Amino acid sequence: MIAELVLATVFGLLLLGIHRKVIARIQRRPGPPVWQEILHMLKFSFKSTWVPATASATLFIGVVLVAIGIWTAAFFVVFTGGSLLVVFAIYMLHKIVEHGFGLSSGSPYGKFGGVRSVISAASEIPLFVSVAAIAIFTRSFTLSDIVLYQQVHGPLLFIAFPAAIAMYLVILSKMPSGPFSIVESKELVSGYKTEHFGVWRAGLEVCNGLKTTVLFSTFILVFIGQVPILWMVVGMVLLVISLSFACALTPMLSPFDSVTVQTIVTGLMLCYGTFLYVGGVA
Amino acid sequence: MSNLAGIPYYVLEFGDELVYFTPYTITLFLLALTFTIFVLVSRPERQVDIAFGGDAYTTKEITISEMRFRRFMAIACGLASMGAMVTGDIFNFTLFTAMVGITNVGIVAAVKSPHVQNAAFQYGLVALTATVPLFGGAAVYAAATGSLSMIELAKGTLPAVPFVAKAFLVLGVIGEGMAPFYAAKAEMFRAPGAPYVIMCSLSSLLIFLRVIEVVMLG
Amino acid sequence: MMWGQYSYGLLVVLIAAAIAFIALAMETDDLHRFLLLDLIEIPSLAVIALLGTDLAEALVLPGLTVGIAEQLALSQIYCVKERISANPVHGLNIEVIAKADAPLIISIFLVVYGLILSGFTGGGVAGLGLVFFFMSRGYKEDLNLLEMASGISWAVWIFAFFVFMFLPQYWYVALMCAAVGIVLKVTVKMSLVGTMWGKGDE
Amino acid sequence: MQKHAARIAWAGVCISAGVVILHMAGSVPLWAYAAVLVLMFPVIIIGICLWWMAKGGKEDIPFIGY
Repeated sequence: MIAELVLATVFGLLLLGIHRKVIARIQRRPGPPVWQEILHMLKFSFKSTWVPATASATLFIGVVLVAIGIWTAAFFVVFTGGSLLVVFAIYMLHKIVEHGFGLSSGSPYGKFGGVRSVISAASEIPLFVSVAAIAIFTRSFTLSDIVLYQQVHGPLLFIAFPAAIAMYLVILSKMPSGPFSIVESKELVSGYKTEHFGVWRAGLEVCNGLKTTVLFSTFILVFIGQVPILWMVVGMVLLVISLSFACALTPMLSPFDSVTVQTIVTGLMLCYGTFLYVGGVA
Repeated sequence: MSNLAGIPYYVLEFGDELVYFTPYTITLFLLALTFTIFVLVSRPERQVDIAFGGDAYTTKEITISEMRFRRFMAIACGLASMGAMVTGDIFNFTLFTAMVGITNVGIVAAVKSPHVQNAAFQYGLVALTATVPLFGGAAVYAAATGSLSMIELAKGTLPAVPFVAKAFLVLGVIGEGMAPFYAAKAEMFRAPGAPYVIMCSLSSLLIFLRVIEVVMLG
Repeated sequence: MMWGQYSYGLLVVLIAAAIAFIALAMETDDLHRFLLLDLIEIPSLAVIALLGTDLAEALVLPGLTVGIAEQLALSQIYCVKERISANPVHGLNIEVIAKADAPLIISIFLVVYGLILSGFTGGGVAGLGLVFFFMSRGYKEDLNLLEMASGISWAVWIFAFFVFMFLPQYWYVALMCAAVGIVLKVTVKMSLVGTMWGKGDE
Repeated sequence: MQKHAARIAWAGVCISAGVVILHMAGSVPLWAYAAVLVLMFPVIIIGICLWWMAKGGKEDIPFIGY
């Protein structure tokens, strides 16, 4: 499993590189090479590193370890076909990681990034409604059961299309330079990452790579089902390209607009969930 | 939907008090534990204030007595959220949730900034009103099913839990915790002392995650 | 039938809660809103009390405690927020009861009645008697003894619980220990409230 | 500092490798194996990075936006 873990990290970083490249091409820039994010991670890991004088050292370092740890756990849950709820609990707890990154350094930019991250916790709620909608169909939260259900009934992408859209939006809100990525918007320098440089940033990059792979593969497992590994890779690349279009063509929303849009999506998803529940679809 | 988000690994029966771990709750529990340990061993950061555009900056210092009080509150908050993660009893869950509400106020109460004080007071008002649906929900659970034990509810042999009870429970948890639903809680996070302040958001997120599991039972 | 009665009771309580919520929403002054919260707290306990079983009694007490704790915390914050400094209070400033025997007699009556009742309620009644006594007399001794008594009674109470868990055949001893422990504990705690009130003379 | 980091990284690698071998031999269940990796993976990454990071540097105040 260690090999898979490392591969997943590298592949996730590659996906993020593709993301940057596609955005650049859409905006008619040359853009960095697709392996730029991997080089980035390596580059940061060679840099000299210390803890800022004003930081709360334990939290400053500990949160990096927690960031990698929770996504490693999420990777194993997806890998072994565990409970979807655990994956999404970890997804929500990533908020805390962002919050910890931002606040632990004492930097005002990091602090604003962290506070914005807390405000935009509304973005995670559609996720739970979409998970609930899926569970109404499959009557189970374990990924292996969901995969089995799709082998019998066909992909959930067609059966529960609104749930797929909601989860797509949730993934979109975690992509860099997307419409909802207010936590890293440039008026805050790099938002919550501002003060984590050198090795700490390399750790954060590892976490981001792993996170991307886990989220994308969860999306494909939940809405398309178990496919051969090659098709899985193709699916993830297609997913990242579509996300890049969404990111490249939309402006970044202001924090309150971002929360409003996410709240509206949550409301719509709640209506859909109630409709499924009351209508007795399953 | 009677599965407890995975099979319970371990059930500890202590009289009629139940403690159980599933893959889901153990993940949440370990995270609460990790951050409580961080609170225990870390010192607060010195928050830097700058005038944007200028080059003057100051760092905020936290006095030892203030730090002690806030650390105590943060640890209490961590313990309460750990309790809420593992408890197998609906009423205990609501009590732990209410306790998280109190400690969240306590964590920022010692901060001398009027802005934070005001946010904490407004948060406290909402958290206190949220105890009505919270306890009410637990009471309706007991009235309708005759049991407050999550293990019993999960077996599916009891009468169905009315929708209003679940709605009350979720409403109460949202009132106690979720930052996006009211700005006062997000404002509280401006307070310096990151390791402690982070417990506010961690505990409310964890409790929200747990209530999702709770309402799926029965 | 039971369910019907319960539903009606629930309806009445919810209407009460709704009225309190509307009042809270209309009020803008922070202090008034805080006071209104007490009105909101009561229905939540009433919902539990409506169950009318001994389980409900066991649930109301922690609910009450949590509610009081939240209100104490909030009132502290309110004081700091509004920069309200300590306002000295000199016991119950009524000349008649400061010297008379009546407070003593009433207190003794309450304490004896509380001891007969035993348990949490008895502790409450007995404690009320002591609160009244200390408040009217303005007690100024050091409180270490009271605190120690409180600690020991709490330990007795916990010990009784362990007997219940591990040696259930000695339940009667445990029951007595718990009853005595809790009656002492609540009495002492409440009398501490009374001395806190009277301490302002210093 | 860097020597220390190297030791930590190596310890992490050894523990993980040991668990991998034990898992293959069938004496460690999957969940324990995963739990050990979840703990060790971050430690190994940060340990290795701290080991090969560039020397020098003194604590500084955070980026204050000149």
